[in-house]
Amino acid sequence: MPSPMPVTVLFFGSLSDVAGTDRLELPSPGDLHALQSGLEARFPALQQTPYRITVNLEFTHGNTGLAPGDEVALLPPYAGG
Amino acid sequence: MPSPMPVTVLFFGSLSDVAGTDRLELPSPGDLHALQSGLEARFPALQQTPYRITVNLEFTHGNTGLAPGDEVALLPPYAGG
Amino acid sequence: MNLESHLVNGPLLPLWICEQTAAWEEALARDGAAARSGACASFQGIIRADAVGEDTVEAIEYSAYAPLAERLFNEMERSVANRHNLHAVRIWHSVGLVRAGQCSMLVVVRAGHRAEAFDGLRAAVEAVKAGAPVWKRELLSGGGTRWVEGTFAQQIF
Amino acid sequence: MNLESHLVNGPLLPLWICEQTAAWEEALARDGAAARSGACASFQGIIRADAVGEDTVEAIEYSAYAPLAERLFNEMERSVANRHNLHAVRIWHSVGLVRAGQCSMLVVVRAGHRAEAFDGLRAAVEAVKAGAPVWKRELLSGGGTRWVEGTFAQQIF
Repeated sequence: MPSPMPVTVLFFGSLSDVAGTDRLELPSPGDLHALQSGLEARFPALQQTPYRITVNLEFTHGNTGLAPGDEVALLPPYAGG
Repeated sequence: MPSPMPVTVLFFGSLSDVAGTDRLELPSPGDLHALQSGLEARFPALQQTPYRITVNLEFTHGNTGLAPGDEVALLPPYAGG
Repeated sequence: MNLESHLVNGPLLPLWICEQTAAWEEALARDGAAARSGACASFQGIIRADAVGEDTVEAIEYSAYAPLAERLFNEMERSVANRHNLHAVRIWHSVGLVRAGQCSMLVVVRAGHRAEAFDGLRAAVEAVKAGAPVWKRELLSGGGTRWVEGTFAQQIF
Repeated sequence: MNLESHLVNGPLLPLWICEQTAAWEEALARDGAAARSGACASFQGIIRADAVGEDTVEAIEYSAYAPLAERLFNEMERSVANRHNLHAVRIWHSVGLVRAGQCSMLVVVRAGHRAEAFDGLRAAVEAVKAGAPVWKRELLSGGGTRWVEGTFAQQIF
């Protein structure tokens, strides 16, 4: 079995406070739902915050596979302008 | 009897073409209606053009007396901007 | 730089607009309005090279009843500011020759929030269009000229 | 001068706005759009020195998901231009620190007539407010910071 390949996770806005960083490199858990479960176990406050997800700059709805080098971003509600 | 004192008449926009000038000095006919009658006799096309009138920068409605040195302006429909 | 006058000879050129707007904003900053303004909106009216039969519009020659226009522009500014809760509103308009592509009218507003700025900007521009004693004549590519038909709108400011 | 990027480090300063707008308008003039535009409208979002309890807002620190923001700003520009019949629309937004009284957002539109310019300007600003992956944290006079609560609006552009 190949060892899990890393994915990059980006935390924006207040989620960077929740995670204590704006960027993590994690061994890929294979798919997005597994990644989210791992993140929410590690940072429980994530469950209290609504956020959207992009994988490689595309918005995802539901689960999706994660490949080596993928960039996953967690986007809380926008506050531009 | 004192001789009539001059008033200044200003013609704006297309009315300056109607009058052939943008400014006339005329002996005052005493009141505005008399002035208008004189102007419309001299420049018949005035009767085909709607216009507003100011006397000394105040809009007038109906007749008003004219005093020496008054400035009467004939304002066709505005086209600013 | 004359912040008092609303009428400007010739086109409102980009550099002039920048300088004039900056001077106006500096004056506002001195009186404290800047700290409350979250929105600044502006409108420029520009001469279009419209087709007129076989010709195109090359320029517009504006004329105004200057002392009356100055007074009415002041009244419009006060009235629109009050009605739309603006911190400031400023109108400038060209007289004389303005060529196609150049700016002949500038309106700038500042307000606490964007909705007031949008509504106030539109109201100020409509007030100028309807209520400014200004006339214009198109200069056409064929050499002719044409008075632009105007309107007597109800006073809307 | 980078006409490609929508995100700008720090405040959108008056001189930068003038230069950027002029460069943008020159580019439009080269492609002929200028001759058809009769209206140019712009909006600046400015940091208000709002009261927060005993404190006031001294600055806002913006962050963005830059590559996504660039793509979405491009999509907003295309979509608003199509929907509102604009000749051009351009969005700029700050990232990093912007102090009270400074500008953090600029939207400029050009259209044939003023009604299109007003509607398009408002639509573009609302699109940025609702759809730009940008976040902000207030820096308060007492030394604290506070994330500004955002919204997940429906996609409106």
